Amino acid sequence: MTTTSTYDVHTVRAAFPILQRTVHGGKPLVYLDHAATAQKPQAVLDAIGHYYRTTNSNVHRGAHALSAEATAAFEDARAVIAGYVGAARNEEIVFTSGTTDGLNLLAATVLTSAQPGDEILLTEMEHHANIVPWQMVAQQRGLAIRVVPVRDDGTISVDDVASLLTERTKVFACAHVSNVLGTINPIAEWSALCQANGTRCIVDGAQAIQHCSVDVQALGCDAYVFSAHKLFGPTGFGVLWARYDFLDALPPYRGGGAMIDRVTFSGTTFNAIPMRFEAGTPHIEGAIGTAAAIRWLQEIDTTERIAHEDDLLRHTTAAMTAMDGLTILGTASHKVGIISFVVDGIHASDIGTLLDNMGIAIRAGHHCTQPLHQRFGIDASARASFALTSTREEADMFVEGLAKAIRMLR
Amino acid sequence: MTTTSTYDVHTVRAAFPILQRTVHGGKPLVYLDHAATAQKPQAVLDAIGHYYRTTNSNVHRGAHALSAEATAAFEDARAVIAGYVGAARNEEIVFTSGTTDGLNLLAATVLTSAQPGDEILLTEMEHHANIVPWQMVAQQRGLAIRVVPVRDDGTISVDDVASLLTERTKVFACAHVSNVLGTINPIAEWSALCQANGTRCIVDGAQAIQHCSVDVQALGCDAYVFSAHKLFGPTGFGVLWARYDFLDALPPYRGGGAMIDRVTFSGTTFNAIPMRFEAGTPHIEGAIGTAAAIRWLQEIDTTERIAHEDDLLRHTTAAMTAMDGLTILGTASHKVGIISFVVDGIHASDIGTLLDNMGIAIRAGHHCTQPLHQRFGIDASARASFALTSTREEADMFVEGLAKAIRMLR
Amino acid sequence: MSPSAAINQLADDFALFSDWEDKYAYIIDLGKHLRPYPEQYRTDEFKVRGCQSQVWLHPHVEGNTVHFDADSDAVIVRGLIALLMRVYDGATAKEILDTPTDFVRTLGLADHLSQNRANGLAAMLKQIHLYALAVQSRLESASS
Amino acid sequence: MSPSAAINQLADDFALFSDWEDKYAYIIDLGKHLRPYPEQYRTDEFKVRGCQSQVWLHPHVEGNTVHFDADSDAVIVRGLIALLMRVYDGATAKEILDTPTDFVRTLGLADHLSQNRANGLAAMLKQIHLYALAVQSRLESASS
Ligand SMILES: Cc1ncc(COP(=O)(O)O)c(C=O)c1O
Ligand SMILES: Cc1ncc(COP(=O)(O)O)c(C=O)c1O
Repeated sequence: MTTTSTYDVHTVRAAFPILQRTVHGGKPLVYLDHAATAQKPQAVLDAIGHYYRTTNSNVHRGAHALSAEATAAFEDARAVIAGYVGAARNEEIVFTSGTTDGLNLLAATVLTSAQPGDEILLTEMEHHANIVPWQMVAQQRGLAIRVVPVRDDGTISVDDVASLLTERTKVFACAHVSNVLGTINPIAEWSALCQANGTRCIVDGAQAIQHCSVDVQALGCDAYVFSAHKLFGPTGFGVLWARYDFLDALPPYRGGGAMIDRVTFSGTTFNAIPMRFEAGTPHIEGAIGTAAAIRWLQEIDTTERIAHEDDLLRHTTAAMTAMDGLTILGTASHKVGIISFVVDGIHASDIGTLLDNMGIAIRAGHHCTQPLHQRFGIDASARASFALTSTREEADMFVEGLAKAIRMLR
Repeated sequence: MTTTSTYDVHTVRAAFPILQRTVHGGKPLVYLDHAATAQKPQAVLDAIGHYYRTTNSNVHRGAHALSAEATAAFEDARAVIAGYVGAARNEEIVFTSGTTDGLNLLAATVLTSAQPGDEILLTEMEHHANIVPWQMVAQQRGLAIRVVPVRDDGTISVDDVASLLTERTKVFACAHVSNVLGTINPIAEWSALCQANGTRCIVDGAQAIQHCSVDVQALGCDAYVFSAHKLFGPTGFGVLWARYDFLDALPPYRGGGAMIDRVTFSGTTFNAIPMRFEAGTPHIEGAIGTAAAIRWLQEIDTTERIAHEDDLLRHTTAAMTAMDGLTILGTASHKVGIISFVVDGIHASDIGTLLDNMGIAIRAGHHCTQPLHQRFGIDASARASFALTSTREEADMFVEGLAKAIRMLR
Repeated sequence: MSPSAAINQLADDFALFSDWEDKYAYIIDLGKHLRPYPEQYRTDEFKVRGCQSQVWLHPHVEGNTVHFDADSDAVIVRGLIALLMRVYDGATAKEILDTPTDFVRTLGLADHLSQNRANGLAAMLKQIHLYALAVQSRLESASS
Repeated sequence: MSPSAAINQLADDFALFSDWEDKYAYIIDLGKHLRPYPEQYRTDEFKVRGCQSQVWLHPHVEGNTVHFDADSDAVIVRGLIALLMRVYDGATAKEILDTPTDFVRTLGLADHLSQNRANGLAAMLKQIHLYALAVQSRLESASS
């Protein structure tokens, strides 16, 4: 492992209690489903426990010490998250319940002045979370959905993006990283095209946030959303970053406490951002746990961990490419450690079941990307996904297990 | 404490690590802000830690052991919650991110076939979370909002409800328990009126869930929502119960993964309930933590804990009633351990600040009920709220501290 | 063979396997030899919800017994379907209703079948029971 | 008195209090004697966001110094306002901008003032600074 000589994966791995467990009667767990959800380092569990044991209180409300401490920790989390993605101001960070929630918020608020016939541009590789909310608003307002095609290698031609951006395109909503193909899309290029065209560029960062170093200024997009559970943080929490002026001009989404300025039965005025979009008691633990996850991650050298994951990707891809009748979906040169594949005459679910019995957790199905699967003429695929905790040994166990499963199924 | 002779509050209290802490340089914490958020027993912290250390995985998706275990625990939580509120079927339980989210979901989906001029009935004691979402939909669809007045004692006349229900009233949205007045509303009576009138009765159970024994069948309403964080569970999680046929007929709310049946760019079909309303990766930890909170609560005799809280309420109310220039808001005979009050010539926030310095955490402000405060001609009130962990000693410390604060401020 | 006799025989068969590989090799083999599914029933109407892979189930009555055609695009699921068919195919509605559905677990299959797969099975079992229930109540209303 | 001299004097005053009660009694007393707020400025325009209680702030320039009227409906907040006024009222824009806003913390007030209260103060401090900034930049553009 010469490429990752100073990266000590076993130390990083030791931070995750769940990775020590066994399944199916004593087999060590080989967790290769990190694209579905990331595991949590002890630092995150400690932060959650500490919050509830010492600080728990409603935020922005009480006049007492506990509430002040909780509010400080909560707003400190916002600052940590803002810093992590390169937000210009803390107010640009809206807390949501996840990527899905963030995309729904944007779909419901960004197009309120769109006219029938206006267009929303998506890509063929989008997750259902970045399709269905736009379909719902398109249906309500008579908007059209256009789709940028995916090429055989799992990439998208920038010319296709350019030619599908019309003067009616109000929004281009696209994944930073595909959860099936692993492709890292050139968001900076796409954002520039959008900006020149007067189109809002909204990025689904659900997969990118775990693997890439995300800087919203360099990406140049208008909004970026992700889920904490894929960033080693707690479930039920997510982040929406949007450029200040853009966010500030959006109407409210959910109504309730904290998002208001003044409520009367004859009319209500709304609070400033980000509070305007955070109705009700927020997921305080979620914010604090996510900040802990980021702090933990920041202890690790970014370049080295990305190189480590890249090594796993290339090593495993090479071994799989040699396997008979196996096709990898997504062979972009610029991709993260996600390998989706199909095997001639064998159903992905059968592969998943047999690997599971060997202790190896992968995923089988459509991965919430039915249109992408249709584009490749398939119903389902199998997917192995690595994280910074994955090892070469795990990669090899997966490859051997896969070969064995294929033998059993042929 | 003859009325609560077999209820051992000190044992119950010992389950809460945070209640052992001190504030402001060594003063024992007297937490009387349970209406804002409840504290968490060790059993809930253990369940959260256990989930992340042993089971964490995305649910309903993977083909592997971990995902199967997580899904089983997640759906077991649904069954526990369904049982706790008396749901007829597990599918009637939709997981949300909180009361606010649940009310927004209902406001956005229940009135999709309402006609301009149709009416939404609210009460004057509603929390902003049960006002603003209805105002937003009313504005979109040209509906009218009617309001049932609150009487001086903090109760509502059933005749007023009856006379405000017209043939155009599509929804009556009301609190089970007021977060300011403490009043327990006669939901069963109101539901019967609604049913006779063809009006949907939607109940905000945010405050009731911590104090009352909730049985949705006995209440007879159509929907009931609450937040886990007020039921000793984690933040960022909530529950929406709705009668099967009613829920099943509602259109989807948020779009994304899991809530779909089949997605194509030309159109999408939706999943069955409850999944139709649970787009995206859910707050798995939230569900499991909430089930742990309910299991913990079920170990305690309901009648005894309610009697204990009632004793605290009566004891404290009696002492406060004797205080000069102090007015309690909400003197219903049927109320929970929430005491809001104003003191002549003294601002609630000053009382809160001084009590805080004595280690006593209460809340001051409008408690997200500006219309109710307007009705009483005030901007703000102070509020002390008890839980099953509160003690007579704490009640007495509060009363003495309050007397001292008033002395300092006069 | 009655459902309970079939279950006993399955239990005997399964007792012979000492490891998961043999057991799965057997299930896969069963899957490969499942009776072909009539193509005219490969429609949405006969699709069973709740499975990762696709599953079709077409129930019908012949005389006083209930019969099932079933299929899946995943071979392990087909093997499991074959096991279910041994128990249910050709039984009377009453026999089906009298058979406790937890035999999947007691056979020791649940150890090796993930919950998800089991859920797919559970959905199929539910359909089989619902169908038997419908047949039985029709019989009863006809005879009363 | 310059802002820094005022802060030093406040620090000396506060050093005398051995417990929170004395400190608060003093703040409450200051609050009771705050200069009356001109009623014509008790409008939404002059309301400061971010406070639990209501707070009004009316800044204006007289000659080359900046002056503030301020009020709250809560007496402790009025006391804190009175403290701020000692530091800022009548200072030049430049003096205001040169005064580090963390003196509230270094005075030892933050120990006893909850963060929420401090947030209210912080919002007021921010307004004061914004106003001083506006005044200062007008001065500079006029002189350039
Ligand atoms: C009566 C009532 N309704 C609704 C809410 C809103 O609950 P949440 O903030 O958890 O969404 C609250 C709590 O603040 C409440 O007391
Ligand atoms: C690319 C992509 N977008 C969106 C989502 C949805 O994220 P969540 O389920 O956390 O809302 C996911 C994860 O499943 C994803 O991989």
